[in-house]
Amino acid sequence: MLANRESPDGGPETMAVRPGRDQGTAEPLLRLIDISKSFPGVHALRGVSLEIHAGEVHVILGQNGAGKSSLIKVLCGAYLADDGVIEHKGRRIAIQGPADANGIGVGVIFQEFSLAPYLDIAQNIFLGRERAFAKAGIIDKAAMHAAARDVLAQLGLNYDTWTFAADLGVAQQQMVEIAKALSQNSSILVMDEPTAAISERESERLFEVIARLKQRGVAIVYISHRMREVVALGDRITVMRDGAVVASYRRDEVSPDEMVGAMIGRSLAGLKRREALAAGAPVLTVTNLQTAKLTDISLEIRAGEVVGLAGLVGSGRTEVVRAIFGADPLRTGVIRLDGADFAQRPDRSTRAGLALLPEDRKREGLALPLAVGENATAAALWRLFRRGWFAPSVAEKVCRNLITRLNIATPGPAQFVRNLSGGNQQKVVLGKWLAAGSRLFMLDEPTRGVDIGAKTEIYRLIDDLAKDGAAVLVISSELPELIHLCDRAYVMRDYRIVGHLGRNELSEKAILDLAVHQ
Amino acid sequence: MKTRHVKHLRLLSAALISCGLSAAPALAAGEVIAAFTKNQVDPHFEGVRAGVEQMAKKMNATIRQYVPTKPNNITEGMSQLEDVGVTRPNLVLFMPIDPKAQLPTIKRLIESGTPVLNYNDKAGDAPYLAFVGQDDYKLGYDIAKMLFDHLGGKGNVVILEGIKGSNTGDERKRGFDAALKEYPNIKLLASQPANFQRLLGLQVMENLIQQHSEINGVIAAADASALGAAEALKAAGRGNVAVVSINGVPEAVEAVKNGGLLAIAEFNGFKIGCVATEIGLKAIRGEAMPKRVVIPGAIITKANHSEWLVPFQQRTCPAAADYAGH
Amino acid sequence: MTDQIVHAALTAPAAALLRRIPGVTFILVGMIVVFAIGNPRFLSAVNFTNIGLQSSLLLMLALPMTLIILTAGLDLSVGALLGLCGVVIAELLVAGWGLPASVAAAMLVGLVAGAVNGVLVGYLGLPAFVVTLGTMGLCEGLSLVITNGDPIGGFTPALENFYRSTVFAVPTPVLVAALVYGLLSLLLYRTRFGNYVFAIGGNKDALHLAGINANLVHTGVYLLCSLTVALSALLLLGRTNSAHPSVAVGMEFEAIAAVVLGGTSFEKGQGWLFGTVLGVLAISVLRNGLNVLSVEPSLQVVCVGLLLITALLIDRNRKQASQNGA
Amino acid sequence: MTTMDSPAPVIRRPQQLAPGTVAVVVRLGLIACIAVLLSSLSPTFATTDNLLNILRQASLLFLVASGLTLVIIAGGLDLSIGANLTLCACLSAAAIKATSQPTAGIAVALGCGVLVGLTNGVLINRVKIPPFLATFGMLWVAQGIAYWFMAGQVVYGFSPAFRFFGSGFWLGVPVPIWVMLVTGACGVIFLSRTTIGREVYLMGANEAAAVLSGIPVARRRTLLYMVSGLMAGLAALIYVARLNAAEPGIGEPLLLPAIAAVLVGGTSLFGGSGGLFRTLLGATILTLIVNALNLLNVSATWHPFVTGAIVVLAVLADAAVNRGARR
Repeated sequence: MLANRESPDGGPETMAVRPGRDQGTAEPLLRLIDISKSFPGVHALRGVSLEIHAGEVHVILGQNGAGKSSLIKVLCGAYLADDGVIEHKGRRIAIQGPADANGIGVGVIFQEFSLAPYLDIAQNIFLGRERAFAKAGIIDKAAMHAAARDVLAQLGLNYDTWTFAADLGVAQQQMVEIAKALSQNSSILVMDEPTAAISERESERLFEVIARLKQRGVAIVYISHRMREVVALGDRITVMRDGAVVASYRRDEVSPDEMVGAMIGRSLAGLKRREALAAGAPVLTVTNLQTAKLTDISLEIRAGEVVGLAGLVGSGRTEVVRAIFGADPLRTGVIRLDGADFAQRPDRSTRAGLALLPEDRKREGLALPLAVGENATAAALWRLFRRGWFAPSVAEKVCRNLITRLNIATPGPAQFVRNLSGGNQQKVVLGKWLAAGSRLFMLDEPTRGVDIGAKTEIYRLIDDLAKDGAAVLVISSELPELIHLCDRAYVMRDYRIVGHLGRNELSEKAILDLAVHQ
Repeated sequence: MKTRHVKHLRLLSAALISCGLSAAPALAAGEVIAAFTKNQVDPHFEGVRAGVEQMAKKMNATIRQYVPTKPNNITEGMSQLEDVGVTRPNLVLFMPIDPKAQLPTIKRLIESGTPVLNYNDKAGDAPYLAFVGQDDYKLGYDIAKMLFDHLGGKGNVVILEGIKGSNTGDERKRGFDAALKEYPNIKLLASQPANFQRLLGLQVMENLIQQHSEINGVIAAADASALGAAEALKAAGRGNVAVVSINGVPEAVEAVKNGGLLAIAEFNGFKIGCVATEIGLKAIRGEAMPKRVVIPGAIITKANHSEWLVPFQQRTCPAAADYAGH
Repeated sequence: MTDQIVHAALTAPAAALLRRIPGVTFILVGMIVVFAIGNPRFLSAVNFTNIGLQSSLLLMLALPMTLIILTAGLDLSVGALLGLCGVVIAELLVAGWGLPASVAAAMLVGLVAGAVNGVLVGYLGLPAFVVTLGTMGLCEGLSLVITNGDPIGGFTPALENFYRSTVFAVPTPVLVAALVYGLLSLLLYRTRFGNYVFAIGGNKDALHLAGINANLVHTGVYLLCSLTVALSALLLLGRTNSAHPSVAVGMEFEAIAAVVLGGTSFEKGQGWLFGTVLGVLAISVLRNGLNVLSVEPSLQVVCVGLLLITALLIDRNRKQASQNGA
Repeated sequence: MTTMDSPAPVIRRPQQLAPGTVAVVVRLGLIACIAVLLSSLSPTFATTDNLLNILRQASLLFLVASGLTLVIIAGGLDLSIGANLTLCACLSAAAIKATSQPTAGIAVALGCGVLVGLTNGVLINRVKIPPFLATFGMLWVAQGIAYWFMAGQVVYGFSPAFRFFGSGFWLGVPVPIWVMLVTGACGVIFLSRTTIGREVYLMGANEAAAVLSGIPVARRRTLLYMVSGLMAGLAALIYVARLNAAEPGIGEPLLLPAIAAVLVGGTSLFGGSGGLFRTLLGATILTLIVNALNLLNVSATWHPFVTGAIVVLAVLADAAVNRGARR
């Protein structure tokens, strides 16, 4: 085992765990018993048991890295559980691949989209189920598009079904994804944070649909960490933490505070809101920045500050940091570092002291085929070897220091980075920028896909950075995380900054009110 | 956005038009001749083109050259024949890259009323105006015999063949083999394809040198392979091995002069080009012309080499009458 | 994409329609105008026949290649495989097997080659470039070994007669290519398989999650390509009237170039089957037009390169323009 | 989507060899096997002359493949090397003839190679044409210019001083082999001991991550295509000096063998792994096989088939090794 974290002390024992509390009232549609799944360095699921009943919304609540996504992947056949039993209508079954999951009527709305960019909306909605429209192998396009329009109409949408998925915005893609799952007439519908990217109005539609589906007897597994939705939708709520179920309630017997308590758990309970530090001089000032997508972005970050950048998925948060870093071209606007202009090009930004931790670690953060050492020094080669001559011994020393400082669980710098757990991979990305000596850290979803242990360490690191006088900009979809970390936050909607919240104004409600179009 | 397109299109068409214009023939009086050669690599064909150009100029005709963009590419050669059918030249001078493949196309070209003269390589049976070329078999036979006599009728030799399946290559090989039969004491160590290429000639020879400790003579189907082989032999300290080849491009003749090659059987592209053009033009102008002209090939040695050292462009076309009746 | 264009034509403003059309269309139109001005015979029926014949074989390779490129792969072995299948058919015909049996044997060869490519790429996830480069070497080598480097001729004239026949003045090969286009576009745009081809290039995991055996479909695309190539060997034999081991080597690069010219991208499953027709036509029209205008041979070579670069340059600029305009 | 790339199970061998090391060892083993086999079958194989002959032929292939190796490690592809070599050879030979200064030829060859490489880089970076097509287009352009420039002629006959680079010996070893060793050593040092070299691997392994790590990927890429062109220019000089002639058909047949040498050496077309020493081994293996077939009197028609088989085997072997390493 690579993981060196101590397992969170006693969560399951101390919290009120009431599994199978309603046994006997109804036979569950699907029952998961003691499901476990591990990857190198991390136990993604530890003995998870869950009951899914027809006509109920079962909310699974948990922070990033709690194991929700892994659970879904086991359900839909993308992962094969190492251990445990799955019962469907009381009969023991095995889910060994997506086909098995489809066979028992599991439909999934993925958080990471499963659309093919150059198939149109109708083709995407019915991908894998074209047979229904085929006569002698030839697809009846008219029928397929009519059916697609019907499904979209259920969601109150009037999209042109001939549009390629590639030409849709994030919110539209999310809605198509929802339509795709709806069209499957699944008996069990899994929704992984379906509202992360869509507007209030679209969310309302979705909730109406969910209510209708419930009446039809569909079982819904709804994953979220937005308390409002949980309270509004959930018939049954299961809280997960660190790969295990820590609590299970019926809606009427629990308060939101109790759920948050269970979700955060003891290990984080001691971690109160980050203390504010005295902010120093402005490090980054952005004035009227405009790119192909963004309009009129102005913001300022001072030394010693942790500033949040909130908004729905697809609201332009990532684009802002990419533009500041110089990864996307600017149209107009001024970006100053310590009051001075600098060239908007990633290599210049790096040398000027900017750091960008990208949202998608595997695609943009790490060179997965390479070793920890090669990745950890990737952004610092210019700084460590100013004459251009590379010395393996120096690089290794730097890397070993980082491994110690960040507590990265790896046998050594030579280990391939793809063999590390998500949390340790993320620490390597952070380490890359520590080695580069950066002063302005832009962290895009720093705790996505990271387990609780690593998450606390990342929080502590962010705090340390601020204490050392660095400026930090944090993007996160997890509102409690933003509130915990940030001194203040900018909120984005439709590629603009729509508001600024000071330390005392920061709350989930305040952020959502700004982020979601009313 | 629109203006940008227009600009691009305008640039492009300007470029294409200027390409077209620069290549279009000056509107001289006289016939238009389409002359085919096999590639832009081998100087032999440059000799052919030079001969054709010179004679055409002399006889007041215009030449259009057709060469496949990829050396010896059969399908491209066929396309060019088809396309020439569209431009309807007064005369086509044609050498096949592959006779079997191209024969049907050439037949249809002739049927459509375009006179075609076959030169350089035989192109199968079709109603050509005439054939102008050399006897590859005899060239192969003569040069092999010359080498064997030089070796005193005994010794070890290797053959560097041409491109398999090409008329030229196969005929020459047949000539080598025929000569070989007449000399029982000449031992053939190896016969490998060098595809008329220099680098392949060099590398095949390098490997053969390792394999065989005693090589007395090398027969190459073309100058380029012979020159490559001679380089290999020289580098291995076996400069005394006698190398002979067929063609007689100036570079190879210079090597004969310097002793790098022993002798070359003359396969004279320049003469072929001249004579083919003259006969073709005269034939379409209504003169009676021989149907078959085989230009004899001399054996180029140190003793008589100077005639072939002259660059193609500075040579003077012989009169077709000199060869008629051969 | 055809659907999208038809749909856009019915519903969207003209600008949106224009944006969907690949840049090569403009070049194609531009070239036709320039060539027609340069030589009015360019627009003659004979020349259209030529362009049709010269395009048909390349089209037969480029059409299935489009499907492969849509899956974010490529197949370098098609040229060599085409040659090999031609050799197999010819060899067996000469051996007296009869046409159906010979073609069946060639199909079997295609099946094996496609299966090797497909399994290594689809199931093992090896890079298509490397895998198909290997099978290319194997196919080319095998045809050399079978023929010993010599072309094979003298088989049934039926193939040539078929190739040269016409239906209502349209050459049969053109109709064959059109038929293949029709079948493939039916397959690509109206069947499940077609949807999965786009999905593999765009998001193979999504296809897998939809419960489809994505690897099998992926393999199927390579099989389909190799089988089409095996059938195309009949056209090749009809055209060249003989089988050469390496006659079609290098055609794979032109096929790939044609596909990309037509607006199909190596990424994300973005592409358009009809674009490939345009790409093939652009290459054929360029080569034909340069011949008809008798452009200097060496300039022809440069023009092919410039066509590629210019077309992609235009696409790039339009893409940028539309992004900036958005 | 990242849902499917499930991390591998928790098995780790304590003293695991890096896949790169395994690849090199396997190839050295293969060379040793062929060598042992051949020396028992053919008395001429193990002679110094024959071994130097093999290495000299391999050195020419290596030079063409070396620049390509760098480009491939960085995740690119250069199909223009063959035509570039042709163009460099023709221009430099003409320059030497015109000035009777070998230095002029060297300058022209290297300059021309770099210029073609620079054009490739610009087409790929600025115009965003995929490397496959940009370099394929340049192949035609360079080849066309060479045809036009040479007009069917051959430039031949160079001074012994210049020819020394191609056919001379130093300390009993042919000069091309020295050139191979020196450029190989420089390349290995470049890749492993310079920051740019390390960046090449990073950008090959994940270009997006390299950009976001502040590596000037576009400039590095242009540099690599220029180096690839430079190597084509250098190879052109050696070829001209070796053949004592320059003709416009010289480079085109070298492209596929060069790619094969890179792949047989074990540099992955996925980018991010590989090295020049491996390409050296790959070139040696390919040359050795042809030499072996000759010594065993196997007909030359088998050469392409055997070469193709070697490429497929090498790819399969590397896939197996990498799979093993991932578990």
